[in-house]
Amino acid sequence: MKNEPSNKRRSQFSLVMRRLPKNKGAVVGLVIIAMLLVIVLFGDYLTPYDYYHQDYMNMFSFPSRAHPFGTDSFGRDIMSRIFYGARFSFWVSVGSVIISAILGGILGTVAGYYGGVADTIIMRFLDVYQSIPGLVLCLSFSAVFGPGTFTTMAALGITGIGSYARILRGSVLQAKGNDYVEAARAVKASDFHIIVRHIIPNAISPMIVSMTMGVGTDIISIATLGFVGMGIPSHLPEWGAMLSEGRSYMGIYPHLVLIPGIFIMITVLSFNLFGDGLRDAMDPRLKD
Amino acid sequence: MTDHAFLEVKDLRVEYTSDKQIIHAVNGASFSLEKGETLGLVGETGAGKTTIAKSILRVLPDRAASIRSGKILYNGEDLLSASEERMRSIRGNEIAMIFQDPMTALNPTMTVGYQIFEAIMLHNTCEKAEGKARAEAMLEKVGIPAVRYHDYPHQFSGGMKQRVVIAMALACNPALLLSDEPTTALDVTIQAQVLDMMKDLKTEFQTSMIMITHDLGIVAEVCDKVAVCYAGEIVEYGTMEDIFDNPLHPYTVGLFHSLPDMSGKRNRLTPIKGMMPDPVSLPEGCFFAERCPYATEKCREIHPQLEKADGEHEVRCFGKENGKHG
Amino acid sequence: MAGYIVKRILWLIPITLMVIIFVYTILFFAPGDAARVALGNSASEEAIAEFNAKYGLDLGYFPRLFNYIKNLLHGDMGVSYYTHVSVSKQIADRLPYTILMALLATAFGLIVGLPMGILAATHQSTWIDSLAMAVTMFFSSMPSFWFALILVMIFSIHLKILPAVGYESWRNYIMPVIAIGLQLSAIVARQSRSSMLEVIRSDYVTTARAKGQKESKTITDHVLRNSMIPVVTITGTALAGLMGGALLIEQIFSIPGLGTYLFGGIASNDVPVVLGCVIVIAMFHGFLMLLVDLVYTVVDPRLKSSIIAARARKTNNRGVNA
Amino acid sequence: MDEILRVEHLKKIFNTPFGDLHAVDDVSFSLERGKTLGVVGESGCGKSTLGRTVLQLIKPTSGSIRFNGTEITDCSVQTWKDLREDMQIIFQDPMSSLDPRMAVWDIIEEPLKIQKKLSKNDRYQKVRELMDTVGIAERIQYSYPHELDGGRRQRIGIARALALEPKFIVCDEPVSALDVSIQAQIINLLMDLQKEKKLSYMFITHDLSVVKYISDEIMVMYLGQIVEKAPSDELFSHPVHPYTKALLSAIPIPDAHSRREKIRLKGEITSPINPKPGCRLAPRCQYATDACLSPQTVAEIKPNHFVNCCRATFENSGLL
Repeated sequence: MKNEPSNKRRSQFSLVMRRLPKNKGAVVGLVIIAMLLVIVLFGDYLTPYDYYHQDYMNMFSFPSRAHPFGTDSFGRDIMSRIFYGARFSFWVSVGSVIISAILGGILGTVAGYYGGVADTIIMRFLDVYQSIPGLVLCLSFSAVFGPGTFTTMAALGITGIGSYARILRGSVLQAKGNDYVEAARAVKASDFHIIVRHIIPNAISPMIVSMTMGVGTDIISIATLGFVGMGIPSHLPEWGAMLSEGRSYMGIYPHLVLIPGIFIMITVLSFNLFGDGLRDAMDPRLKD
Repeated sequence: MTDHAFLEVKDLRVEYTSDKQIIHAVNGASFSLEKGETLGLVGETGAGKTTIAKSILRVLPDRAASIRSGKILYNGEDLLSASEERMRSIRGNEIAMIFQDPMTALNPTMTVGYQIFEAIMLHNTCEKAEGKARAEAMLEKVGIPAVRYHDYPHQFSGGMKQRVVIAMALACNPALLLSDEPTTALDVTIQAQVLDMMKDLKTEFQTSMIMITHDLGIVAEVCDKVAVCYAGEIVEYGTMEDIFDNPLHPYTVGLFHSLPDMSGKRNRLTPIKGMMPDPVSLPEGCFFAERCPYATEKCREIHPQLEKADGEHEVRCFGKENGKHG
Repeated sequence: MAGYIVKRILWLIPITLMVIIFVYTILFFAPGDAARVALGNSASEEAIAEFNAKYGLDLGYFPRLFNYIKNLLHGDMGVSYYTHVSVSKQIADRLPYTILMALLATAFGLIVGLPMGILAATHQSTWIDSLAMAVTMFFSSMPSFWFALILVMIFSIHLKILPAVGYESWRNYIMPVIAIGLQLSAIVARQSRSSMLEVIRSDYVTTARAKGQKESKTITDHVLRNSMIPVVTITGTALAGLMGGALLIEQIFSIPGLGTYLFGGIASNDVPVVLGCVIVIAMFHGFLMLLVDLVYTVVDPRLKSSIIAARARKTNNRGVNA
Repeated sequence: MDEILRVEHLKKIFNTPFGDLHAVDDVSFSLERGKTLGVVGESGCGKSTLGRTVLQLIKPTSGSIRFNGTEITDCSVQTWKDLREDMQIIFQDPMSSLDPRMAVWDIIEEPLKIQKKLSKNDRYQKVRELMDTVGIAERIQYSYPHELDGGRRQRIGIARALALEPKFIVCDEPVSALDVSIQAQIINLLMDLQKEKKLSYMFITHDLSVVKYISDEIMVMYLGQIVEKAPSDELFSHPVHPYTKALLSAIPIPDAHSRREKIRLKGEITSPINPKPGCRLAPRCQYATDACLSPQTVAEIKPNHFVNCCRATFENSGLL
C-alpha cells in the first residue's frame, strides 16, 4: 500500500532499479548480458588463439582442454570465433535496435501526438511498409548501402521501424489523454516541452521493453543473414555463418552446430528474460 | 423472532497480502440482519465494505485475500465453513450481489439476456425455453423491453446496464441481496430511477438487502438499519433514526458535519482532520483516535469494543462512558 | 459489414501499388548489374546490350515501372532474368508448400500454445505456471532454424526415423512444422496467459462466480473469449510472416517454397522475381490483417458496432499489442 | 459591476463519424470578480467542454469570450500568452491530472519554470510558499503521486494551478473523486483561497449539494445548453425548469425524516448528436407539450433568474 513518504529525491530510474532485483528472471538475464559484455569487450584476451588461425593438425577436434569448444573444418578454434562473432552480433543488434527505436519512435510520437493528417500519412505508410517482408527490405537496404558492419546495422535498423512506431504511437495516444497534458497546456507549455517532459517519460516503458527484446530478435535476424551468407563479410566469423558451415558435418561433429546455436539462444534468452523483468518493474500499476 | 438471526456476521477478519505486506482490510466486523430488512453499510473508500460483502459470498480473490477468522451465519449455517459446492448453490440463488460499476460487471461478449439466463439455469432445472422466458420477464421487470434480450452490454447506457445487473441478481429470487454502491457510477437522475426501482423490487420479491454506500443520502432513502464502517470495523450500529438523529461515534458525527447542508445557510464545513490509518499498520488503540477531537490517552492505548448504547444502538467508543459527547 | 469488407479489399489495391513502387525504387537504386550476373563477367558489350534491351533494362526509372505495372494489369508478372521461367508460374508452383507449412505451423502453435497458456493462467503462481513460463521462455528464445538442425540431427541422422529433406510425403513436414510451430506456441502461450490473467481480475468474472457458476465454466464461458483478441493478433501476424516463406527452414529441408525463391531473386537482383513475390506476400498480408479484424468482430461484439471508426481503432490495437 | 469573464453565444461542435456533436450550444454568461459560478449537469451535458473552451484548451466553433475585457478567441499570440497565466484549471481526477513520473516538487515547480520569470532561488521560495498555502507537508515533496491519497493529490493540483497567481480558475469536478471527509477539507481550502486571493471560480460539478455550498450563481446545463441560471439561493428555493426540479428532487437527502415531492424524468439522456430544434428535455419531460417542439427562448422571469423553457413564463405569471 502506501509507502512511507520519502524526503529524499528519488529518480524514476532508481525506482525501477529497486524493483528489478526482485525479479529472478531479470537478474539471471542481466548476469548473462554482463558476461556477454565481458566477452564482447575482452574476448580477444580470453582465448589464446586468433579466430582466423588455421591449424590443419587439429581439424574437427572435439571440445578439449586446449580447445574448450573444439575446432572447425579448418582447425580454427571455435571459442575464439564465437567470441569474435559475439562482438559483431552484439553491436549490430544493439545498434540496429537503437536506429529502429529512434526512427520509429519519432514517427510514432508525431503520429500519436499530432494526430490528424500526420497520423493518417504515417499510418498508411506503415501499412505499406509492414506488408513488405522484412527480408526483402533488409537485403535490399544492405544492397543499397553496400556491405559492412555498419550498413548491416543500418539495414536491420531501418527494417524494424514499423513495430516501434506503432508501439510508441499507442502509448503516446494513451499518455496524451491524461489531464496532466491539459494542465501543462494551461500553463502554456510548448508542444516540445509537453512531448519531452510528459509524453515521452510516460509512454516510453513499453518501448524500452520491446527494445530489450528486440535485441534478441535482431540477433536471430543477424544469424539468419549469416546463415544465408549475407551481412558480415564472409571471412569473419559470425554465429549464423558458423552454423551454416558446421551444418554439413553435424552428423559426426555435432558441436559445430550445437555451440553457435546455444550461444545464440542464451543471448536471446537473456535479453528476453531481462525485458520481461523490466516490463514488470516498469509497470506503473504496481507499487513497490 | 427465531433463535438465530437471518444473517449474522461475527468478528470477521480479512487480510490481503501484497508484496509481503499484510493489509488488514476487515478487522473484526460484526453485525446482524433480520429478514426483510435493509442494512446500510456506510463508510469511505478503504473502510472494508466491499470486502465484507465479498466475504459473505466467498468471492474474494483466492491468492491475495484470506479470511483469517470469524463466522458468517446465514440462517444459522456458517458460510465460511460450508463446502464450495454448497456455496455455489447459495451464490446467485439465495444470496446475490450487485457490483459497483455496471460498465465492468457485465461480460462484454455475451448478450445481456444470456447473462440473466445463465443465472437462472444454474439454479433451476427447467427447459431452456422456460429459462429464456423467465430471463425476458426479468428484463421487463427492470424496465428493459424483452426484445433487447439479444443485445450486448455496450449497446446499453450505464443506467440500463445497472438495470441488467439488478435483473441478473434478482433472477433467482434471492433471500439476500448485497448491493455494492449500485448507483455510484450513475448520474443523479438515473440514480433516482434505479433506487426507486430497487425499492419496488425489494418489496415485491421480499428480499433482505445490504446496501453498501458512502452516500448518507441513499442510506436515509432506503435503509432500515445502518452500520458505519471505519478501517475495517463497525464503529456504530443502529436503526436509521438512531444514526441520523442521534449519532454517537465521533466519526459518524464528523461525516454529517462534512456534508454541505442542503437546507440551511452556508456555514463553513467542519471536515474530519487527517486520513484513515494505513491498513498495513493499524494503531493499537482506537483506529479513529488520531483524527478524533475527543481522544484521550485511553483511546490511544486501548481498542474500544462495540457496546450497547440504548435499544439496538451500539457504538465503539469510550466517549459514551466518558460522557463527553452524544 | 459487407461494405466494410469490400472497402478493405479495395484498399489493398493502392497499398499493393505503393509496395510495388517502394520495392521497385530500392531495387532500382541498388547496385548490381543483372546482365553481368546472368551472362557472366566475360560477356561481350553487345550481349549485355541485347540482354538489357530484351528485358527493358535500358529504359529509365519511370518507363520500366510503367511497363511493369502495365504488364501486371494484364496478369503478366514477367519472367526471371536468369531462368527465363514465368514468375507467376513459379509462384503458383511454390505457393502451396508455403501455405501448407504456414497453416500447419500456426495450427501447431495454437494447439500446443493455447492449452499451455490456459493451464498456466488458471494455476497462476503454482509450479505448473512456473514450469510453463520457463519452458515457453526457453522456446521463444530458440531460433527455429537451429532447432530444425537439432531435430534433423536427432531424428534423421541418429534415429533415422524421419526424412531430412524432401517435400513429397507428409512425413517431410513433421520436423519443419515443429521447428516453426514450437516457437509460435511459446509466444501464444505467454500471450494467452497474460491476457487471461487480466480478464480473470475483471468484475464480470467475479459476477459470474457470484452467480454460482462453476470455476471451470467461468473460465470457458467468460474468461477465454474475452482474452483472445491479443492472441488473434499475434497469431495473425505470425501467419502473415510465414506466408512470406520461412527461408532457412525451406533451405534446411529443401522445400521449394516462396522463401528460397524470393531470396534467390534478391541475391541476384532479379527484379521480376522479387516484385512478384512481394506482391503476393503483400496481398496475403493485407487479407490476413482483414481476417484478423473480422475475427475481432466475431470475438468481441463491441468492435462490430464501432466498425465505422474501425480504422483508428485497428491501428491502436495493433500498436499496443505488437 | 466588475466583470472578469463574459461569454457570449459560445458554441463547440465536434465532428464525429455519427454526426455533429453539439457539446456546447449557444451558451452565454458572465462572471464577476471574486465570485463563483456553479455549472451543474449530468455526464454528457457539455459542462467540462464548456470549461475547457473558456480556457481555450479547446478551440470554440463560434462565439465570443472576453476575459478582463479582452476578447481572447481571436487575440494575438502574445496577448494570449499573457492572459493564459491568469486562467487556470483544477481537474477532477487527481491521478490522471498529475504526471506519475514527476515528484510533487517538480509538478508544482513546472509552471514557474515554463514562465521563466523567477530566478532559481525565488522559484524555490515560491514552491515552498505554495506547498504551505495548500497544506502539503515538506516531507512528501519528493513523493510521487501514486504514493499519496486523493486529498493530497488534489492539493498538489491546486498548488500547481495557483503557481502563476491566476485570477480565474475553472474547477472541473475537483471534489467528485474524493471521500466526504476529504471533500470537505478541499472545499474549505478552495473557499479560503478565494477569499484570500480574490479568485473567481467557475465550479463545474454534478453534485448539487456541493455547488449550492460554494456558488454565488448557478447555471444548469442539459445537452449543451443552459436550461436555467439563477443566484444560488434563488435556484434552490424556486427552481422553475423541469430539469432543475428533477435534478433537485433526485438528490438523496441525508435526513431521516425528509419527505419530498419527487419529480422523476423518464428514460435516459438523449444524444447531443444532430439535435432537433425545440426543447432537448422534451422527450423525458412529464410536462412536455407541442409547444416544446419549437425552438425555445430564454426568459428572465425574475431579475437574474433565466429559464429556457416555454412553460416558465406561464408558470411565473401564475397561469399554471
